[in-house]
Amino acid sequence: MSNHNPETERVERPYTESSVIMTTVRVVAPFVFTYGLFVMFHGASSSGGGFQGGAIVAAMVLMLAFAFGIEPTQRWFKNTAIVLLATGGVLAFLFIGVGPLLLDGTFLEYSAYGFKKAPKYGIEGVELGIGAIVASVISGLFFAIARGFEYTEGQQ
Amino acid sequence: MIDLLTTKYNYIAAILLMAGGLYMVIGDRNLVKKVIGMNLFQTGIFLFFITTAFVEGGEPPVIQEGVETYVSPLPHVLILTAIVVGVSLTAVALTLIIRIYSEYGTLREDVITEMETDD
Amino acid sequence: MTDAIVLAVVVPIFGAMLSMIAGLRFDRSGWTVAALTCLAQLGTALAILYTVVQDGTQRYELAGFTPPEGIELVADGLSAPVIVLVATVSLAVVVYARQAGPRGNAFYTLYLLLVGGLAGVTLTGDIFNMYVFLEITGLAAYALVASGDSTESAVAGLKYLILGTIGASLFLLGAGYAYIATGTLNMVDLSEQLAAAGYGSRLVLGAFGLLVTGLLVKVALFPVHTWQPGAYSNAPDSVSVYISALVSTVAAYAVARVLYTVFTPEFFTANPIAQTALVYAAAVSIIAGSVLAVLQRDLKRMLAYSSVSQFGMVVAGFALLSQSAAVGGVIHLIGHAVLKGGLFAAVGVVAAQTGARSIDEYAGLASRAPLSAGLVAVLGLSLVGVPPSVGFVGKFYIAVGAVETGTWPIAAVIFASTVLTLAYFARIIERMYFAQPAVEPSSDGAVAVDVGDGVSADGGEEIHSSAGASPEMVAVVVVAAVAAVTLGFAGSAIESFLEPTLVEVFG
Amino acid sequence: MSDVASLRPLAAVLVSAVAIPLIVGSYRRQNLREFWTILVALAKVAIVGSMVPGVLDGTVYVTDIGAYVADISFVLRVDPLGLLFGLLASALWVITSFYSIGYMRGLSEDSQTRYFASFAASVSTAIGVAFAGNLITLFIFYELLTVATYPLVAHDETAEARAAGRKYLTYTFIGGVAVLAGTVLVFSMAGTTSFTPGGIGELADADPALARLAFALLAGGFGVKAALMPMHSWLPDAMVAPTPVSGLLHAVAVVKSGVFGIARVTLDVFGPGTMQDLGVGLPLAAIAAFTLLTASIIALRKDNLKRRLAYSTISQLSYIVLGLGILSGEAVVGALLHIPAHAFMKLTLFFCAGAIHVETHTDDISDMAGIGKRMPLTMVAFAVAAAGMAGIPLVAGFVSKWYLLIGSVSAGQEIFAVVLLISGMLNIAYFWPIVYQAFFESPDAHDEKPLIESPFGGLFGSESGESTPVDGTTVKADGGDTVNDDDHDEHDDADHETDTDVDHDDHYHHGGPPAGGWDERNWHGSESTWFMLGPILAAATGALALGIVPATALFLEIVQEVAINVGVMP
Repeated sequence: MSNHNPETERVERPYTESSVIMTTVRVVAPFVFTYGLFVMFHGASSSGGGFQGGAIVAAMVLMLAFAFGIEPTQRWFKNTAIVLLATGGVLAFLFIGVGPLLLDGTFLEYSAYGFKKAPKYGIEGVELGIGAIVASVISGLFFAIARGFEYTEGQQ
Repeated sequence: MIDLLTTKYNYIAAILLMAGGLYMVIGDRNLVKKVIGMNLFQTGIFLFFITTAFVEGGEPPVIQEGVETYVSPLPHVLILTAIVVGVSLTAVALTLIIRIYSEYGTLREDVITEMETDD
Repeated sequence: MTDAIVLAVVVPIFGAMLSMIAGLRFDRSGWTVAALTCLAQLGTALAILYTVVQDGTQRYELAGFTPPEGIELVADGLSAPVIVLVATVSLAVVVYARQAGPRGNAFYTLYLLLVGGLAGVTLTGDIFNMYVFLEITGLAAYALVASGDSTESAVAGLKYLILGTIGASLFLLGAGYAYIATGTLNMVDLSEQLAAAGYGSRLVLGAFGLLVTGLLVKVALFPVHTWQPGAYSNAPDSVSVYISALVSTVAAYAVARVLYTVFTPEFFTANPIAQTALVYAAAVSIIAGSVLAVLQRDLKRMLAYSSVSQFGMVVAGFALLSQSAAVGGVIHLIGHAVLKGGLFAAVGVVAAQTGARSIDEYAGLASRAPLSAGLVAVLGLSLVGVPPSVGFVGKFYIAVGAVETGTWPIAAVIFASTVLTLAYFARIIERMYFAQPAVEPSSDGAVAVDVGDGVSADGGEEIHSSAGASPEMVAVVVVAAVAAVTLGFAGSAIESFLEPTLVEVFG
Repeated sequence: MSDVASLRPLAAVLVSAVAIPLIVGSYRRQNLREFWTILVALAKVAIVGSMVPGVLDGTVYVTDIGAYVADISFVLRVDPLGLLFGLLASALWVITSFYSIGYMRGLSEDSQTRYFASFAASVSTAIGVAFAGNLITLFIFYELLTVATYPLVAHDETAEARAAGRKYLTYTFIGGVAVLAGTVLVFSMAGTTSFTPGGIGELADADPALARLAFALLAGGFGVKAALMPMHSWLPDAMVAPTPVSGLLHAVAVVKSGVFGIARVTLDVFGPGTMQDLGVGLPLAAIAAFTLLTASIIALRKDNLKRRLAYSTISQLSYIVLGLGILSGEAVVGALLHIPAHAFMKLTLFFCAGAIHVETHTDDISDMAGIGKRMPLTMVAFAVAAAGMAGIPLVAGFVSKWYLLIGSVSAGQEIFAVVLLISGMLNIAYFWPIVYQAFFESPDAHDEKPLIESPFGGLFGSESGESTPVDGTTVKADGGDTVNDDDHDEHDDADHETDTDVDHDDHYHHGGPPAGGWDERNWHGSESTWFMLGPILAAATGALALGIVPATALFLEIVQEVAINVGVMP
């Protein structure tokens, strides 16, 4: 919102704080986050998974942004954090997947890890990774689109 | 005809979505609407895919006690992936549109083409 | 060594993430990461090739699930050469981009993602997986095309995105049809189940039509090529080199996969019309692409239309369903990648050296930039099909296939394509060597040419650096030119390498 | 015949290719650059010559580089037929190299380095054409020859030269496509493309319609370079090239590679027997006979010396094709013998034309009255070669034409004998005036030449149908005048005007005798440099040797060997 050009014809609606919304969000947010994690972890054994869970977590970020303003939220959830979370998710997926190769298994063959319930933990790890990717990418896209664009010359 | 409408309505819906989407992509000059059309088109395909997974009398594909028939889980998984892909595509498309708008100041394809040839 | 198959896909994606993370701390780390990643990937690709040469086709089951339930990666005679091609070109373009580049870490992240996507399309044995990788490829390619500085590049990227998505969606729909008809998505399993479902079945026919049409959009065959000239010519030079060399190439490889592995020649025996339609579409593309290329004034656009024509040839080679033609298709696929990538690289070098981008500006280039002019000439003549270069070998095999199968009109078009290609390349060669520049270049190497719309916004940027072409950029073009000739002598080797796989297909 | 693996064929091809980087590398030092050219030319002729005794004893030298495409080897074989062309090309390259140096320096041409490099490449590929062991290898070198000679044709960098280059590329590449198509057909029918003296056996059993198509494609494709009508028109246009190039194109490499290709196709691919069965010899001979007469008649009307020689070439090449079409033993011998015979004679003629151009900037025959005084040795050589062209005994042309005549009569095709005789007379008709006016007339007193100067038949233009018979002279890029008699119909006059504006004004002046007539030069070579005179005399001597002592001049022996191998001679 900051680099909004006054020349635009769009009507400027300054952000107003609403204590009802802020309080509600403050209360709900941890539960939403937990629910997101729950959905991610459940990818291994029932319906659920990283995509859905990640989307829920991202929804929480969006909710915070709407309640407290996009700027403050972004200061809290920095671009660096988003990148680290996204790449970290992919890397987690890759490492968990490549791990069995070192143990004479094939890619993503969790049972090669050898410990009890290895496939379950393997899938959960991967789902967490995917959740991190989805959550961070959606938040990142949201921030990117919210940022809008800068006007250049030759504007009509 | 009625028979077709009542039994194959899912296909008809999918086809309508796809046709409408394709029409928007081809016919509409506005770039954002083109992207919306593209999304509609994809949605039609997703719908088509998902509805084919339905098995008469099937339950959701989560293993439960006392359930024999499940609907096919595979299309859901696949379409989930496809939806993610679609979201990413839309995001990239919107990013590009933002850039185009900031450079040309318009979203109309014909105007942009005109400006490009004028340069 | 079969782990190399999965590593060939995983390594570039890993590299992409690394480049992104490193980008948070170090501004210029992208190139190093990309170079190392591509080097590693080349290693895996060579390992794949070696294993296939030694032990034949390799199948790799992911997560220990056996196909058709599990997803598998396949390295056979068809995919092994393509993965080596992908790895080699990727490394070469990274070298090229060091100086020519977009330089940001974002560029290299997208680039490595694209490499991973291409490797995935090449190696996958599952049709839905192929869709996913096609879309990864597409996504990265759209973004890369749009990463150019010029205003047109964003428009070209969006156009590419919309058409590419439609193509991929058609492919997905086709996969859906095939899934409904058979209940499987594994390619080998599909081929059996499709046969069981009956080749006359409308579902199967629909699946064929949608899958192939979707892929042909990505290959950019006439008349669904419209995204391609803009994308090739408005992208930054390094990106042009890469996507012209690989993106359509891998899509054309996917066509071969779908034709040979999924539908098998028996499908075409049952439905001759399908083959006829495909072959004639390819023939039309050969002619139309050449005609459009002749009309162009901008060199990159001309090369782009030339690809429309050349891919017509490749698809014709695959669709003729004769073993010779298929060998020719693969050789031309590889050859065209080397030649067209080399040509785009050469165009970038010339632009960096002299600022020339339109055909008119190439007048007298031989005296200004003799080495570059020579390289353009060698690569161009190879594309025309002057023996013993690789351009000739592919054409020869395809022609033999056309004659063997008795498809005379196609044979005529293929033979004529030499002259069609000559029609647009002779102009350049003549201008470079036997014409005087219309406007003398000023002393600092920049060219003050006022020819039409030749120099676009990004052309202006190049002008300031007369020594803009680094030795490694030139070296990449030299390697391409040398490869164009030496690969010409590899025809028989490639043929014998492909033989086991193709014998399986054609019986 | 026994095959011997040897690297000599490969060495013969590569030796001049090796010279290219040397020539390009020493572009700053003219003398060194020319030294490389000469050195390599001599090395090449030595290598080729070293194989002559072996080949005559029935040895075939083979370099097999391995499978190239579809199990077809990339193979070089020096058999008698290949040796015939290879020996000719390498021997004449030596002569042409010396001459080129004299010519290029005499005119201080631009881009000499490119010229000499392309020249070396052309000869390298021509030797490749000669030694190719199968159709694919032949095709490779055939196409490379096109590419290598293109810079020579377009050398002048004028609009006219570029147009000629374009035309040359277009014609020869279309021809190349036809050759490739024919090759693929042969390969798919016979499963091999290796040259087999007497023909590939499998072709005899193949589908006759396809076999005829293959023959038509191959003969037509090679026919483009052999300038068979109606595919000849690139050749006169290519006359804008420097004269040594014309010599190379006409006498040594390009057109001869086309003719040689036809010889390979008739003798070693299809073979006389199969050709008889397919009935393709007669049409080929008929086309050749038509070309032969028509080109001779057109030549009569050409006032530009090089163009007249060009049409003469078109006509003479058809002698060779005619002999190959007739297919009787003597006809084949005559045809093949005409390859070197014509090469020596035509090279002499072109060198003379070039020498005249360098020394006096005269290109038109009508300006050459009395030039024998100015350039006595040159014109004597010219007279000798011209006599040979017409088939006067004691010069090379007589021997080959004699064989051709006997061959056509003994094959029962007397009509072709009649054609040959008529053509002989036409040859005299278009060469004799040149010789006559050179020695026995003077610029201010010479006879009318109604055949050239009046409208043809009183009504029509010449074959190009120009609408304005005499509208003064337009100026050619290479400095001479040309009356409007040239047949480059596709270049309009605007082209010519821009030519002269652009460049080459360094030697742009009107040719013809200086005021006061030609000055007289002595007979010791003061008329020109020995760089040019030497090659002229050498080539003329070669033509005489072939005519006076054909039996010991090597080529007849080789030709007879070929004829025995393919089975048309006992």
